[in-house]
Amino acid sequence: MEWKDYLLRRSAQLLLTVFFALIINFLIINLAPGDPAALMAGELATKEYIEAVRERWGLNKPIPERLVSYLLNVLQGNLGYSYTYLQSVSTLIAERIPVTLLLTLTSSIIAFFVGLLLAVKTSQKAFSKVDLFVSNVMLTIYSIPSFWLGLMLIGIFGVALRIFPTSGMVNVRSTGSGVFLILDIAYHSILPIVTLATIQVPIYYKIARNTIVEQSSEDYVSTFLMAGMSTSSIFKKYVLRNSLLPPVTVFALHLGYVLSGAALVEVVFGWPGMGRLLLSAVYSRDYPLIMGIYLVTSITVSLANFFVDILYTLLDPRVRYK
Amino acid sequence: MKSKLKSDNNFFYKYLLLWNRFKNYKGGLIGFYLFLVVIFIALFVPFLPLCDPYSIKFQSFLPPSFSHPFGTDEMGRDIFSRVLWGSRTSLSVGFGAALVSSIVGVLFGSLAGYVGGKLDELLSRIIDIFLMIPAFFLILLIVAIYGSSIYYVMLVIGLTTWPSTARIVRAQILSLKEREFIYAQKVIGSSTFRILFVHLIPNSIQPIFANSILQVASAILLEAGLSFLGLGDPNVVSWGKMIYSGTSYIFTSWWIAFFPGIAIVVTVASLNLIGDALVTILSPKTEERGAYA
Amino acid sequence: MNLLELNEISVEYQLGKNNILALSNVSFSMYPKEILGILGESGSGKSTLALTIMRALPKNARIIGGEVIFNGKNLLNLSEDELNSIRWKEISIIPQNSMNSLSPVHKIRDQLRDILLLHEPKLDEKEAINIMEEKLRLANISEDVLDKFPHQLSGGMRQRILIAASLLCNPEIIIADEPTTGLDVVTQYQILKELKNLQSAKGFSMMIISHDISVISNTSHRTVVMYGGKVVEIGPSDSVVGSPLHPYTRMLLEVQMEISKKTQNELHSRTNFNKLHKSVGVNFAHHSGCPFVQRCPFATEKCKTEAPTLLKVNNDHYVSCFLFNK
Amino acid sequence: MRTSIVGAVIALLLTISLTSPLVVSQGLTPKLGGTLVVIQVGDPKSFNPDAQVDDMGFPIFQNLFNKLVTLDIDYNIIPDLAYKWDVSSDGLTYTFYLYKNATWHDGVPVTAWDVKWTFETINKSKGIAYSWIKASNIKSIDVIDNYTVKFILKQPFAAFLSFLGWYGTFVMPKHMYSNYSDWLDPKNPALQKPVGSGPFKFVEWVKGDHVTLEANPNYFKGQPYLDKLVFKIIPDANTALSSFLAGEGDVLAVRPPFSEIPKLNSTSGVIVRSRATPSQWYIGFNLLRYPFNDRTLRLAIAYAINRSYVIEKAMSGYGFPARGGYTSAIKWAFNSNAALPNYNVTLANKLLDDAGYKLGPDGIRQTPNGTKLSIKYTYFTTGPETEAIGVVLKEQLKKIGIEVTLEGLEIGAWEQKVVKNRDFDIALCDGFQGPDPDNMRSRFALGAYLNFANYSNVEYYDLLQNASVTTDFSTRQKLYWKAQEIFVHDLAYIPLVDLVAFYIWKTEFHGLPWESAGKVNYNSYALTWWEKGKSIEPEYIVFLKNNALAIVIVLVIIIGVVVAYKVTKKKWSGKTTS
Repeated sequence: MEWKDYLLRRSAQLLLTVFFALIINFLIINLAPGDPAALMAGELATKEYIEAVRERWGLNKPIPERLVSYLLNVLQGNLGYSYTYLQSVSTLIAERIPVTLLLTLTSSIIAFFVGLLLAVKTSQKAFSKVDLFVSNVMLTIYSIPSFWLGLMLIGIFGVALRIFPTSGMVNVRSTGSGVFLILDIAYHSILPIVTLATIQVPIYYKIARNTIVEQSSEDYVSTFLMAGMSTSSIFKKYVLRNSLLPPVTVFALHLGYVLSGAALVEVVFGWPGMGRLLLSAVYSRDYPLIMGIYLVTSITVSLANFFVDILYTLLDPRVRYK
Repeated sequence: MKSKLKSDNNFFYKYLLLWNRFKNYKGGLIGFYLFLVVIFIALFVPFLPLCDPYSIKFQSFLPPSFSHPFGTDEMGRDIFSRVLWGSRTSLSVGFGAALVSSIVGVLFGSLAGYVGGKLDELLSRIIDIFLMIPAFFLILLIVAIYGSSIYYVMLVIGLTTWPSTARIVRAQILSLKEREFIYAQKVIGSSTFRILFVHLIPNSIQPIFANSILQVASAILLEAGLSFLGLGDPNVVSWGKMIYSGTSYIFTSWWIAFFPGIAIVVTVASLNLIGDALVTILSPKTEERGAYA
Repeated sequence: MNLLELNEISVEYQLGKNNILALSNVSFSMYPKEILGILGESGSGKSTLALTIMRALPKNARIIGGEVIFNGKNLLNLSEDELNSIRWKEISIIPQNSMNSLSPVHKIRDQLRDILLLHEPKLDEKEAINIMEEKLRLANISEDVLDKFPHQLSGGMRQRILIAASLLCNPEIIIADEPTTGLDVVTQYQILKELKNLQSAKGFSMMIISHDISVISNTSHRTVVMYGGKVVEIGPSDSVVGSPLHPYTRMLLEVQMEISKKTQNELHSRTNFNKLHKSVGVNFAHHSGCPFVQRCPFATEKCKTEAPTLLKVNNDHYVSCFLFNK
Repeated sequence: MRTSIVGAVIALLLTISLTSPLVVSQGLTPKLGGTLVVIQVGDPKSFNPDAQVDDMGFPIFQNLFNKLVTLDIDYNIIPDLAYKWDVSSDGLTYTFYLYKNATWHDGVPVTAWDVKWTFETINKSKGIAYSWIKASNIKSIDVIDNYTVKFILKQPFAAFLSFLGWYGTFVMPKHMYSNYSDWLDPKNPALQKPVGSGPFKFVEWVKGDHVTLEANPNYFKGQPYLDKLVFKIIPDANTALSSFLAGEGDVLAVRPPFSEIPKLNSTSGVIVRSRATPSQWYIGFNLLRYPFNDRTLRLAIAYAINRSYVIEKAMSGYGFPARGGYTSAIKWAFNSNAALPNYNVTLANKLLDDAGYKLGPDGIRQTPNGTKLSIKYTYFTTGPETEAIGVVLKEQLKKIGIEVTLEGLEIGAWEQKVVKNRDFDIALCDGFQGPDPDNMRSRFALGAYLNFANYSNVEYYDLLQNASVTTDFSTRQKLYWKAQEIFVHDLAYIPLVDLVAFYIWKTEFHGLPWESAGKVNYNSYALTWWEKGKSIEPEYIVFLKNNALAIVIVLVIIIGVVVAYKVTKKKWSGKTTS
């Protein structure tokens, strides 16, 4: 019963969050200076012509009316039509999602395991020189702007060494199919994934290392030690298992940013993902598209939070439903 | 160790203690010294014998040399001088944003924590909502369409990153307000305002301190990201913007994008090293362990 | 005959650049089938003592001298493997009870079985469970807890599980480190009583470590009083509590009486608790002189420069104080 | 030194233009097959070519669709769907005769009815060309027969044909659209999978990545040589460049950073050509605001701007200093006598001193009204040059005591602030000023939406208005020339730079649109072919052709040997016999 209540309350909270995020975004966008109609009309347009464009897209109506009709449409699952692509916003977004996920998911998973592995290696000698060195190196990596790192990788591997392609997702000249297409995409995605993964490794490393170090001095470790268990068995059987939750949580929370987190790297690598779609939508004042992307990203972030909370209550029974 | 005998409530003494413990963290110390260098540059750059960072009088695309240690950019500006001047922009955006974020965060957090009840519920919900809005996209949108002066950038970053501060402060206030000295203040009839601003907030500052330093670091990165998308303030020298314009010339003139990037890494890393050391020191776990031994 | 003998044990901690002496030349013995109480406030080194015997000191601690003789062997010289065969099988510990004395994400069953199988690898699943259930019954707790996680249990139940765990391999010595801390008075009383009964039934030796003089006086046959990492008084419990010799032991008893005069409410009030602890701060920094010199009402110049040694005052009652050094 | 750099760049531009690939391709015959990959900046918006401004879709539409007439690389009007046309002497009636074998990609013939529908819909649904072809000026569109169509105008409109050949005037398939009331109805499949009449057919559009077209074997002007035409989308100039260099593209239609051009030019297998385009960067003053309504101030600013220096610093030297009141790229309309003030700081300072703009203690002038002469330069952030121009202006105007701060805005916000609210001091703008000087009227004249300076000289307006209805060429030219004199006198706008367009492609391709003046529109790859393709003629003929000289030499040698043999044999036999 308690569980059901909790789930209900948490879901209501989720909806409320998304709803407010939506309204905030709508207002920010629609109250902004600038007229999408004038942009759509082009430079040599007459005033009469601009007015016609405005009317076509319903931009001549007052903002509250637009807000209400937008909300009603969203409730029916209709995100509207993009001004610039003349296509339904949901189709446009749906097309970009897998493209972005390829980068973000892969890199997050790689970063998670690399970070965890490094943490396991160094935390067993916590506070040793190696551990401190790795920790500080990680902090430094954490300080690198992703776009700059990408740019430098392009400079080294794309331009100087010519090992990797510098942009795009496929080689258009010989667009293969089947396995070749997959290989081609994989090849093009290596540099952006490396960039994204590098930036994220420190996040997982840090949380995993700190947790392991913290767990290694927990009371149960000395209990088992005094019970005659070897340090390595304690580490494998107990410390590691106890240390998994925080990194997994961080990973899950990061999943909330799978759609929006790679925008800068997408720009650097010419990757046709969500980030670039948003940028082009902002620059062409494609209001429905901007709104749609915001809605989808807000939902993913909220959902990730939601699932983390739910998972927590399932995985770690210490957590009570609050 | 003798410190215990002295007053625990002496504000400055607390920070001296903090420093004494901080000194033992090598990474933090390195970060601190690096940061002193950056601050020094930012403060005294007008008095250094440098070229005018805005002057376009030199030849464009000069590679690094003795007279231009970092070369010149596409318009013939001295990059060395621009990198040094850029520290001012980055630091002011970083600290400005962190300040805004701290002020808003402390206000919201302490109100929620102290008043409690319905107000706490409401404010916590607002904090949650703000935490779940993808900040970078929001900042990007606002700066793109509303304008990109650095004050604006500061304000927008600050106003979108305050919830994490608010959370920490709220938790801090919640635990502090049950303490005897606050109870004593209530008994002697101090006003809520006084209790909040004279007693509670100053005593919950330390944990925010570490968080704020990390926020400065992330604000600097955010500003660089915005400038990299061409959304920086054109009237100041900004590292992100330099990388943005250097992107166009990465094939022939790598130095244009390279040096400002290094500057960002150094500055942000120094802050992260300090912040990380502080977080370690200030976390209750560490304190416990220290007492145990 | 001594079952366990501690000779001149010294342990220091490294804290930053400072070395802090936690145990300084601690010597005493434990007889078979007795309950030995170790009394001391926090920071007196009593927990360090337990960890030293088990050789489970934290990484920043170092044993700088002394020996722990058990069955003619110095535990401090044993290899890790040899030691592991003695741990739990011969000497087990009821660790200081806390939320995390057991792993929070594993079931009680798994944790107990892991410990048991370490020492009895030949047991099959059923035998193991039988043993576990038997020990749980001994500790007066139902077998249902086997399928629970530690956090699902109350403090008293967890304590009982730890007791059951310590009994798993029928050791000769059980060290109980603050077995009743954090429990309510009723549970405290029950658990102490059960421990006492178990001891007399099973005939093992037990070392009870506590800061609470009443816990020690109610259970132990003999009492060791520690202060500042040194043994200041040893003797039969009746004698130590009835006619304390060392100024510190006397002070402890006075505080105890003062507290008992106060109301229950105040006893539980954090303030008072904190105040007590604050006023009994310990200075580790000294290396010469009596550790108690700063708070001793009878301190002389001599106490500051010279360290007193344990001196027999009467039958089995020893004290380390110049007052008795006549 | 500055002049020498500009000189060097101009020299380079000339050599680039002179080393024409025609020299290379001479003597070669077109071959069939191959894929041409054009790297361009962005996605098309949709595939309705007439509904919306769509600069990214336009080069694709130019290959998918046809107009009645079109413009070649020199902005000359050439036939497209209409093989000929008549204009009545009063300039009111235009009759177009269509190719009879033109079909849509689905096989339906292209007829006069399609033309009538297209232009009526442009009028009704406010297509993008509505403004410039003056759709409301069209009195009627009469279908004479399936292949003849007549446009009757209300008033003469001299630039009508030019604008018909330009933008937003593609003839669209009526049968694909007539079932939908709205030609932008998202349900219409033609918006995503267009049916055109042009040399290439649509294959696929992967948004953000590429658009693929294939050869239309039934093209009414003959099948194109290429098999496939791909428009690869790379928004970032550097990545575009590196992809091009890495062989991922054949035509680089994303302008690379200026600094890369010399390098590209010396890359083997790559050709760089440049030409002046009818586009300009210009600044406009807010004439509604003091002190910018003072012509002396504007004149002083015009004198203070060194346009060559702007080009050198902000555009790495690529561009031509603007010279007068209109782009010099439309040669017949450009009046070289209506010159802009030449860089002269001393004169600028003197003008300001005389007009009462006193230098303040901080080195910044004050207006006669006593306000500080600190002005804002408002630009849109579409590329790095817009800001760079501001940086140069800031430095140059500092020399005459004017302080400039930069205000960069996203283009929508710029439009709102500058064009709509007139809330600016000076603003930068650019734009295409062709294909006909009538463009000036929609850009700078009284009542034009884009006339953000609020330039309202009635004489200028009248001259342009007259010119637009004048059919006589030389009268028209004189009117435009006069208008330019007024324009450079008033200086509501100061043109800064005539833009240079770069054509960058792989040497292995020939017959590109800019090499095919007079034959195809300036984006059409209908005549483009690939060196490594299959020959049109049988292999052996090609072999013979390519090796003619060798064959002749071999033959000559063989004949020589035979003759020599015969001769010597004779001699020998003669000897033996003798």
